[in-house]
Parts: sequence; C-alpha cells; structure tokens
Amino acid sequence: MNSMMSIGNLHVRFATPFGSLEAVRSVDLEIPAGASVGIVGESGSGKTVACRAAMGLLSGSNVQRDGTVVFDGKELTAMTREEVRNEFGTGMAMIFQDPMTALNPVRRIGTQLSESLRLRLGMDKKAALARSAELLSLVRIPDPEAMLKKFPYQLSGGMRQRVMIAIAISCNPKLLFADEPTTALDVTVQAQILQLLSELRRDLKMSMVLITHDLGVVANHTDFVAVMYAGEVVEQATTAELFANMKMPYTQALLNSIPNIEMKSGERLQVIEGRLPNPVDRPKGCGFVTRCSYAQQKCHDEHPPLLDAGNGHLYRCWYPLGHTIARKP
Amino acid sequence: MRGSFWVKRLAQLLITVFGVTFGCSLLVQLLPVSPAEILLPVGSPEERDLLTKEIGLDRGPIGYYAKWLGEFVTGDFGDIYYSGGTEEVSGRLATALPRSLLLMIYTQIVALSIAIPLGVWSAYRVGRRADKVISNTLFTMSSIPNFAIALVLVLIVGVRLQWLPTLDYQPFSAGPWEHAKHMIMPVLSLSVGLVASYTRLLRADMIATLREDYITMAASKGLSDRRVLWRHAFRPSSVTLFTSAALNMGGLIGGAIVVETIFATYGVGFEVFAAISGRQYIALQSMVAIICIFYVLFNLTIDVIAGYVDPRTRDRRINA
Amino acid sequence: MRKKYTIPTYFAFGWLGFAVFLAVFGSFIPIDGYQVIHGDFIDSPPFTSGHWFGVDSNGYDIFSGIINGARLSIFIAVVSVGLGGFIGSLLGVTAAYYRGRYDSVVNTAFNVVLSVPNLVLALALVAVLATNVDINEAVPTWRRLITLVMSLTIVIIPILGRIARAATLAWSGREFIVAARSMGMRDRHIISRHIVPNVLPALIAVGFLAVGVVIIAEASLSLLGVGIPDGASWGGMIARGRNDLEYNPHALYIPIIALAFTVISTNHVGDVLRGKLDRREGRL
Amino acid sequence: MKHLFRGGRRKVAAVMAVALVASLSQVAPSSAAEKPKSGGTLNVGIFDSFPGYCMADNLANSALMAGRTIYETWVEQRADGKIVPYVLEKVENSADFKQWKLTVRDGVQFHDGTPVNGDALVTSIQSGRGALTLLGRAPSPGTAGGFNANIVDVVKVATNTVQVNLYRPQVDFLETLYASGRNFVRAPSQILGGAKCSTTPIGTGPFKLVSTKLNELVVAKNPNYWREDANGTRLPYLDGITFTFLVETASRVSGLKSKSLDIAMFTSAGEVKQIKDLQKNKNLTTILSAEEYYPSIWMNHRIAPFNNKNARVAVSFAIDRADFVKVRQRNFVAPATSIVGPNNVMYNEKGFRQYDLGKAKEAVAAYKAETGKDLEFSFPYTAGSTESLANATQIQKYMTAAGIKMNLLPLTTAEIIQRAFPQQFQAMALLLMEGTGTAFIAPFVISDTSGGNQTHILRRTPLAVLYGILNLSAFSDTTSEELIWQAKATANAQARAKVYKRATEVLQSEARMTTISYLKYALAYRSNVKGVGELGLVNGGDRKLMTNFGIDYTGVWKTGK
Repeated sequence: MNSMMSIGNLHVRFATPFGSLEAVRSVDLEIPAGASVGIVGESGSGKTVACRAAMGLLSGSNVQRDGTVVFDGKELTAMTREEVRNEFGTGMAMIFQDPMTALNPVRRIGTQLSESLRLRLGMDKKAALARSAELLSLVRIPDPEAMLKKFPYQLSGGMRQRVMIAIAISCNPKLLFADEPTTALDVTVQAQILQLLSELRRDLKMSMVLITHDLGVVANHTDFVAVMYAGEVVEQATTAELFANMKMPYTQALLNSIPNIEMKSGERLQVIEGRLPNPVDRPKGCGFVTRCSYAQQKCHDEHPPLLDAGNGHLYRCWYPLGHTIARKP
Repeated sequence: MRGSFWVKRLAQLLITVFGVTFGCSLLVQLLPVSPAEILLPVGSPEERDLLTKEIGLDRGPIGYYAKWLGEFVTGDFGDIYYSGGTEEVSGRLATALPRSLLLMIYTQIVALSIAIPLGVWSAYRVGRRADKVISNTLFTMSSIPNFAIALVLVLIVGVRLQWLPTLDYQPFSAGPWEHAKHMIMPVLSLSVGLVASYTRLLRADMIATLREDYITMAASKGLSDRRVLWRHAFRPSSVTLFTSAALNMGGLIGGAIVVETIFATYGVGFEVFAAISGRQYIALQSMVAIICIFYVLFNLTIDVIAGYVDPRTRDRRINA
Repeated sequence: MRKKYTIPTYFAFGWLGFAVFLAVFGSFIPIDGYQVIHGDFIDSPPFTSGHWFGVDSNGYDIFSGIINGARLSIFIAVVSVGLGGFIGSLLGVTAAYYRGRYDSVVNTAFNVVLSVPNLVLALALVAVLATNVDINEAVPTWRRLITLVMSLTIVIIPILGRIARAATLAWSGREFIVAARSMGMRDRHIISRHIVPNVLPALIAVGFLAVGVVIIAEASLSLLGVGIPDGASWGGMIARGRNDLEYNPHALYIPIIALAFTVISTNHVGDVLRGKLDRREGRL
Repeated sequence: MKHLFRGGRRKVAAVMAVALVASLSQVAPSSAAEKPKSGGTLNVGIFDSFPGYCMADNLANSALMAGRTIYETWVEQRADGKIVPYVLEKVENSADFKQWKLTVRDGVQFHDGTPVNGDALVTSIQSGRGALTLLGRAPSPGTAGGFNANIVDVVKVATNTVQVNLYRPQVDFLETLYASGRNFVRAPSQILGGAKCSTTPIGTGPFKLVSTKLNELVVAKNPNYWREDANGTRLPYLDGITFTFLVETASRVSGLKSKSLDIAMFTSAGEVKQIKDLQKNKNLTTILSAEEYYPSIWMNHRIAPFNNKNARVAVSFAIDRADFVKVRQRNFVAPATSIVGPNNVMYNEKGFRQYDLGKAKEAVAAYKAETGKDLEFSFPYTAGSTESLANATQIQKYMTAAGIKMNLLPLTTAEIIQRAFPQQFQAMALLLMEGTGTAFIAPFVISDTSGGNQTHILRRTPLAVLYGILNLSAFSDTTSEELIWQAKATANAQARAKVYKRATEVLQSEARMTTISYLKYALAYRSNVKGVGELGLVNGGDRKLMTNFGIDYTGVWKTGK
C-alpha cells in the first residue's frame, strides 16, 4: 500500500503572550492511499491543528512548524507557499467543522463553488457554473441551479455542509481532510453526511482523514485510527485492532463518553472529568495523569514513550489497559 | 419586508433632521440676549420689534420653529443680517456647499484608497514588522492635528518646492488640473487623520475575519493570498469602515474650518464659523440643517451600499 | 498565568504614568509657570540652558508648557472620554438590551448629535454656555473647562454609545443571554455579568483611540478661540506654534511629539488591556 | 527710508521735518523708467474680513485697502498730511470756518452709471450723520454718526455744489470729510438700496465689484474711471484684483513665497517676525507705513476702579513700555512717549506718565487709602489669539509688579467690539486713534462730538449715544474738550498745534488713557508688481506710500502675462 501522506515528527508551536505553546508534539502519522484515517480526541487535543499544519494552512508570525510532511511523494515542508498552494484543491482539500463559519457569508454559493474550478482547473465562467451545479447534485442538493444564486445564510446547516463538501471535492482531490464534518449538525443529518462522504470517497477514489471526537463515527467510517491527546498521538492502530484491543485509558474514556443527543450544536464536549493540561506549562509526566483513574507515581514522573503492541498498534502509556499491576479502585 | 425597513429608516432619518433643527432653534431661544439685539446692534427698539416679528421670535419656540421650517422647505434659508440690509443664506451656501462637498468627497476617496490597502496589508502581516511600522506611523500621524499637517505641506510643497499653489479654490470649470492643483493639499491634510482611523478599523475587522474558517477554507481551495484577502476577507470586513466613513461626512462638510481657513478654500465650515462668531444664529440654524441633511443622505447611501457589500445586514434588518 | 510585557508596553505604561504624574503633581514641580514670558530668550532653540525645549516666539518656555499642559490635556481627555464613555455605553447597552421605544429614542438622539460636526457643536455650546451677564467678570476658568469638557463629552457619548449598542445587540441574541433570561435572572444582573464583560473590550479599544482624538479636538477648539484660553494644553501649544513653523519649528513639533507619545501609548495600552479583558483572544 | 520711521523719541520741532523728508524719499522708486502695461490681475492677501459696505460696516485696515479700490473719498491726503480735494473739484470755506462749500468734480460717475453730483454729495454726508429718513429700515450711520456730529445741515446750492454748515468752527473740516480714508463716495443708489446696502458697494473707484463675501472681495477694472495717467492712458492698468481674507499669518507669508499671492499686508501687532523675514527676501519688496497708529489702553471712567484717578495713574506708571516693545514687538516700533505719536499734531510728552514702578505703587496705595479696596480690574483679550493673550499677559506682569490685580477676560472679537462701544469694559486695549491730524483722534477723547448742539438731528433719537460712544474711556473733561474745540477754530497752524498740545497735556495728566507703543503696517509685493506709489494725486502731490489701509491700486501694474 503506497502512502498518500506521511507526517514525520511534526511539531507546532504558537508564540503567545503567555509563552510558547506547543499544540502538536512529535506526531508521526501515515495515511495510506485510498484509506480513511480517523483522528480522534477531545477539543483542544491538537487534532485540527495537526491537520492544518500538515496541509500548510497555518500562517501567521506566531506559528512555528517543524517536522516533515510528504504528500504524494512530494515533501510539502520543503516547498514554497506557492508550490504548496498548487497542491490545494487538486491534491488536498478540507471540509470544516462548522459550515456556518466556513462559507463566506457575503458571497453567493455559485461564486464560492465555481471559484476554485475557474482558478485551479482553468474553466471558463459558464463551464464552471455548469460543473458547480453538477457537483451540487452530486452531494444531493435538490434544485442546484437555484442554489447557486443563494447566500450561505439562506441555507440550512446540512445544506451548507453539503455545499462545503461539494467545494472540497470540486477539483478531485486525492486527499480529503474532514474536520469534524458533522459536529455542528443535527444527529439525523450527521449520518447522511457521513454516508455521503464515504460514498464520495469510494467513487472518487480519495484518501480521507476524518477528524472527530466521536469514536462511534470512527468505527463505521475509517480504516485506521489515531487517538490524540494534548498534542500527541497516544494510540494508533487499524480501526479493527483498536476496538478489539484498546490500550489507553484515555481512549476508553472517550469511548465511554457518547455525545449527548440533546446537546446543542457547536457546544464543546466536556466528555471526560478534569481538564487538558496547560499547554504552556506541561507536567513532566503523562499528560493524562490528573484525569486518569489508573495513574501511578511513575505516570507523574516520567513521560511515557510510544510503545508497540504489535500489528502496528502503538500506544503511550505506562500501565495500559489489560496490564497486570495493581490499580487503584 | 424590505420596503418597510426603508420606510422605517427614512422616518428615522427625518426625525434626525427635525431633532437637529429643532435643537438649533431652541439654541436661538436660549441665548442670553435677544437675537434681534445681536443682529441689529445699533437699531431702534421699533426696528428690533419689526425684526423679531420678521424672524418669528415672538411666536414662542414651537411657532418660531414652524415658521422657520415652513420657509426652509420652500428654499428660503433665512438671511444674514448686516447693518445695512441682509443677504440670503442660500446665496452663501451656493458657493460654499459645492466646495465643501467636493473637499469631503475627495478626502474620503483619498483616505479610503490609502487606508484600505494599508489596513488589509497590516491585517495580513499582523504582528510582523510591516504591521507594527504601519500602525505606529499611523498613530503618530493621527496625533498631528490636520492644521499642522496643512502648514507643513504648505511649507514644503508650496513654498520650498513651489509645486502647488497654497491658496484659493478653483472650480472644476476652470480646468480639471487647475481644480486639482488647488485641492490636493487641503484634501491631503484632511485625509491623514482619517487614514489612521480607517486603517485601524479595517485592520481590526480584517484580523477578525482572517481568523474565520471561511478564510482557511478559501486558502484550502488553493487560492492565492491576494485573492483570499481581497475577494474573501475584505468585503465582510468593510462594513464598519464604510459606516464610520459615513459618520465622518458631516464633520468633513462643516468641521474643516481650520484647513479651509489656511488654504482659503472657504466652504461651509468657514460659513458656519463666521455665523457663530458673527452671531448669525438664524443663518447658523439653516446651515446646520443643511449639513445634517447631507449627513443623513450619505448615511442612507451607506446603508444601501452596506446591504450590497454584506448581504447579512439585509437579513439582520429584516429580523430587527 | 502571568502575562509577560514587552518593552513597548513598559514604555507605554511608563509614559502614561509620567503624563498622569505630571497632570496630578505638575504644579508642584519647581519650575516657572507656563505663563511666564522669558523676554531675553524669545525664539531660543531647544537645549538652551535653562530652557531644555527652547522658548517660543512669544517667550513662553516650552518645557514648562509641556509639564503644565499635561494637566489640562490629560484631564480633558480622561474626563470627557470617561464620562462620555460611561454615559454612552450606559445608554447604548440599555437601549440595545431593552429595545422598543426607548431604543429608538436613544438611537435617534445619537444620530442627532452625530450629524452635527463636533467642532460646530462645541463652538455653539461654548458660545451659549460660556458667556457672562456681567461682562467685566471673567467667566471663571473652571466654567470654561466644564463647558469644554461637556461639549467634548457630548461629542463622545454617541460615538461610544453606538458601539456599545451595536455590540450589545450582537451579544444579546446569543444563547447564553437568552438562557439567562429564560431562567428568570434579573436584567441588571444579566447586563452586568453577561453583557458588559463582552462589550467592554470593543469599548475600551475605541475609548483609548478617542483620547487622542479629544486632545486634538481641544487643539482645534483653542485655535478657534473656545478652548481654555489662559490655560496651557498640548493642543493649545500646537495651535499657538502654527505660525512658528518656519521660524521656530520646535514650538510646533515638541508638543506634537508629546501628544504622539501619548496617543501611541494609550493605543498600545488599549490593545494590551483589550487582550487581557477579551478572554476569547486567548484562544487560538 | 524705513529707518526714518523707526526712531524713538523725537523733538516736537523735528516732526514736520521728518514728515517732509519721509514724503520726499517715498516718491519715485527705481522702476519709474519702465512703461506701465495694462492688463493682468492681482491676488492680494489681507488680514481683515469684509463685514459689509454700508455706513455702519467699518472696513478695517487691510479690508479698507480693498474697499478703497471701489470707493474713493471726496478728499485725499497728501504725503505731507495735507488734505486736498479729490472727487471734489474745489473747497471754499467761510472766514469763521463754519460754512464749507464743496463742489463736485464734473464728469465723474458711479459704477452704475449715475452721476456724481451735488445730490449724491448731500446723500453721502446725510447718510454719514444718520440724517436720512427713509421708508422702512433706515441705514444706520454707525460710528460714523459720531464723527460727523458737528454738521448742522447740508444744502445743495448748485447742481454740483453743496454747502455744509457746522455747529462749531472747524478749520480741519476736510479731515473729518476724509475720516482717515473711510468716508467713501458712496452712490445714493447703494445707500438707498435697502437690503443690499451692505453687500453691493457702488462707488467711483478705479475698480468695481464683481463679487464679495465675508472672506473675499473680487473687483474688476472700471472702464469708465475718470482718471488717466500722464501719457493719457486710461486708468487703472490692472484688469482686476482678488482680495482674500487670510487670518493665518503663515497663509499670507507662504502665499507670497509660493507665488499664490502677489501682494500681502501685515501688521506690526503680532506679525513682526514675519515682516522681518519678508524684508530679507530678495524676491519681495516690503514697504512700511509710518508709526501713525496709536493703540490705547482705555480706562472706563463710568465704573470702578477707573472712576478714581489714582487707579488710572497707577496703571499708566506701571507699564514698562520699553520692555514691552522689546519683548512683544522686537523693537520694531517705538515705545510710546505720549498718547499719540510724534507725527501727530497733538503729540506732547508733558503729563504722559512713563514707567515708574515706585510711583505706580504709591498710586496704588493712594487708591487703597481712598477707597479701601485693592486695585483690581478685568481686561479683555481675543480668545484664541496667541498674540492677544501674550500681550495681555505681558501687561498683567507689569500690573502684578505694581501690586495691581489684572484679570484676563477671554472673549471673541465680535464680543469685544459689541461690548466696547457701549463702554461696558473696565479697561481694554483698542487701536482707534491714528494719523497726523485730529479727525481720527478728537472723537475718541470728546464726550459730545456734536459740540453741545442741543438741536442736533440725532438728539432725540436712540442714536444720540453716538456723540459720546467713541470715547471708550467714557469721560467728560470740559477743559480738554474746550481746548480741542478752540484749536479747531484757530486758523494759524502753529497756534492751533499749541492749543492741541495743551489739550493732550490735560488728557495725559488726568490719565484718561495711556499708550504702550505705536503701531505700523507692512505690505510686501512680488517683483512682478510695479508702479506701487508712483501715481500721484490728481492735482499734483503724492499719496502716502503706505498706510494702515495699504497702498493705492490705481497706478499699479503687473509685468509678464
């Protein structure tokens, strides 16, 4: 299986008035061609930042990115902004969490959709609009011609997300990042969107990275899973292996916290008791230690390395699930 | 729905005009000395009584205002009182208003066309050296009063370099270049302060916009930074800027007194100042009313433009 | 989590502190009053011994003017922006919160004041308010000062009021406000606990910007003869120095530098404070 | 030549000689060889605005210069100070100087084509004394009413001849008719024009009105002007002039330097620095007026504290005039040695209190002893004017040194003027007195300019206040007043001067007012402006080159396009 994207030792640091903040620490990730990889973690675990950093979408004077990202045989981290930009749309594309904020409120759907067609694929205006309508019907939007003339605020959340998917796939990308594509949507719509994404991935032969906090979503729609916590990958395996042989207490905690159906869209999940560690002033031991019911003294003192449990199953824990030492009640 | 919004907005603006003019007419009533005494310092009591009747001051605040308003809407803006006769305010405004309007429009165009690129650029480079240099330069500029800038311009461009005339106004009919030559320096001195405030407004809104997902989204489509900035980020960030520009209109029409004096571009600002210092309160009332009407008209225009620039505001209005 | 301040921030705080110190204790500094005419030093350039910043063409010592001018300039700016900001945001926040007829009255009032140019408004107010019946009794400086501050306050009220109103409108539609209302919380509580903290950052940013604007407006007013005539203010000094540009440029640029430092410092401090107050900016 | 005017104190006897030398040296600058060229327009920057052109609208200084391109005066003043007929053909007077027969020059017409004749002269004089009874609102004579109050009546005796009857004999009646260049030959059509009197000036001058505003006067050549030059060319040479009110000194200076202005006028009151700078500029010619302008400190006798002589004496002694001139005027003008300057016929140093701090303190003590109060007064100055504030502060410094409390009163110019003539201030500084004669001195020191005429036409009208309104110190001093009337009746010039000087001495010893320094005016023009001061008066003799109302534009021309 050849690699679509390979991320090596990725670090992302933000300079803030409070000091340097390391949002992503030494992340290694392999995205095989044609596969669907899930990245799971709480809000603030660094999954979105890691993906945006991998794509090269983070900019600003306060961002520092280290490590290597190889996409489709090309080393993105060694390329100029211009060269990376040429990979966007046709190579990589992204779907954002909140379709409310990710569509430009002042531009018509047609303009936003046809823009990349015209600029990236060199279509003329008419052809681009015709193709836009096709794309809209591809994502199952009824009456696509009328939709082209609308503004985002005139659409429902599900419709917006479909529009965004249409934009993302418009230039036939090889790799699609879907950053919590369903979090902001109603539960009923969530399933439809995920179904649509899976079908599109199959039909268009894309690789996909599905970022989510919902292990349930991962189980149904991905081939590989990486669990992130406090900027690090803490567990990584094929989806089947992970659910069969869970190693991390954190992953288990995630699994136990199923999103509440009554929860309002956009609201942050506080799925596990306690808080993420302060990213500026990290504890020297395991980041999960204050919230882990299995924590030992060693967890406080030493940072666990990434260990291999076989079958490509990696985890970062001194006392993984199934370990035999005595646990606290 | 939309229609009712405009009706409501128009009514609101009309009320503004009434409020301002009524306030002015109250001011005339509140004066410690009778206006007739001020307007006719060497007149006899009979003459003053006659004048009081003529102006309508004997009718009480409401009656006076009604009379003034009735005359105002028929184009009679009242008189400026001399010791020997009167002069119609409308005549004064006929020369002063075009000057002020042109001065204001040019100033806005210059200020916006400098501030927009600067604001967009410094938001794009936020926190970097370019941004810091731009911000601090602008703050320094904004702390120099426009009359000081005017005098420095006069000294350098007019006296030392002899590039431009330092005085007088020429209408457009005297030739475009002739007109422009006399407008460049007044317009520049009025623009500098505005550039600073506009850039700052735009920069702040742009920074907020650039944090939005749809900007990252646009970038992820492989668009160039330039295109992302101008096509995607600028428009949604510009509503505050244009609203603020509209708010400045009145100030530029009537408040450019000192710059008008330095360059002898005597416009409405000077007329208003002359009316105040010459105690021509009737004339003042009409002049302020005119400024207010233009202010209201420009604000209405900006409302229309804002609706076009940011369709969300249309929606918001309907909900409001 | 203590915030680390940068050198410019220290400079800005330092300068403002210095200016405020001058404003409060300037009159106790043992130097000649700003109104003393130094006949033998007319037109002296800066760094003349005894006159660090030089002397203008009327014989006024510029150093003394800067020290004493701080008082009036800072006082006028702080009071009119503070008072105008307070009244304006009070009106703006409550208008946007309660809506209805009260809101349209407040909004119309804002529009009425905004449509009259600041200078014209201040000129007219001073013309009416700062006159005395007995002509030989000078209108006391405090009354002129109050009139001036009042005029500038009236100018500031709608500017900050509109911002407060717009921000409140945006926030009062948010779920947590609606939720708080639906839980039967008192209006006063909702305003003070939920709305004000969110509206404040924008207000502070504009308020600090307004400080510079007010100082300059005061300069224009004293140029037109309605400032504090016998008082020293930086604006007044700039206005007085205007005819000296060709002969004694220092009479113009030294007060401008003092003013520029203050404006840059207030803006910088405004940014820092906004950053501290606006927790949302802490997020990435 | 300008140094001639700069000197300090001069002996009385030298005054006439100085004036004579001055007048000779002013004639014929070097450009006399060039032949005047017609055409071209000038831009002139001035420092006064145009309040209007009716009788009560007093055009001040530089605005007067502009107004005098439209208006001429019945008589003109020669460089030596003598008043000679101008629009008048000839003047005859009775032996007792109470009847004056004025004959109008034939063939002169107003800009609107109406002829200048006896009727026009009657209307002009009557309007100036407030004697016109008109339908509706009669044009007020304004302060001119006070100047002309000695006139009893005016009758036309022939088409072009008018007889003026005076109440008191007045040798210098022509000076009154001249009123320091302010008594214009106004067309009856303007005077009787009702609502347009203030805004439509119609005169006989070399230029006529194109447009006017508060800040601007545009005039164009009057093609029917009555004068021509020595070669028979129709005057004036210029096609038009634009006068612009530029209140900022810097605007006028930079306007000249940037060639936006051809001519600009300045005053030594606050613009010395700029005048000195312009004098050094090689591209400009700067001419100065004589120091014939005498700003006074008026002390109101009607109210405390200056109803007490000690108070007035204290103030007069307390002012360090030499220091004031050094600090405030860079020694550009002379410190005062009398209430009027050395060029004036009334000049007399006797009784004038020079700076003496000891005596000032004594007078303050005497005031305190008499009234039981500390000496304290308010003093208005123009708010927003640095110069005005600095002047007032400087005076305040001298007062404080003498133990007098002087409160500064910041007011707008309009307020000051409005309150000055009803004599509401305790004390104030105002430039009123000027010239070499007494027409522009006497009305300000006399309590009744009608000379006690109980049957005067204004006596029963509200305008009767005009008799005394000009006397800002609001005093009634029968001794000096009678001396002045007596001098006005004295035919012999030397004897007359003696009486005048005695009047001055009385005024000074009573400390009715005091003077700090004299004043002069400057005018700078660019090298393309020619003919300044070259054209003489119509019957020979020259004008003063430069006055408070600038220069005469009839003979001015412009080189180049």
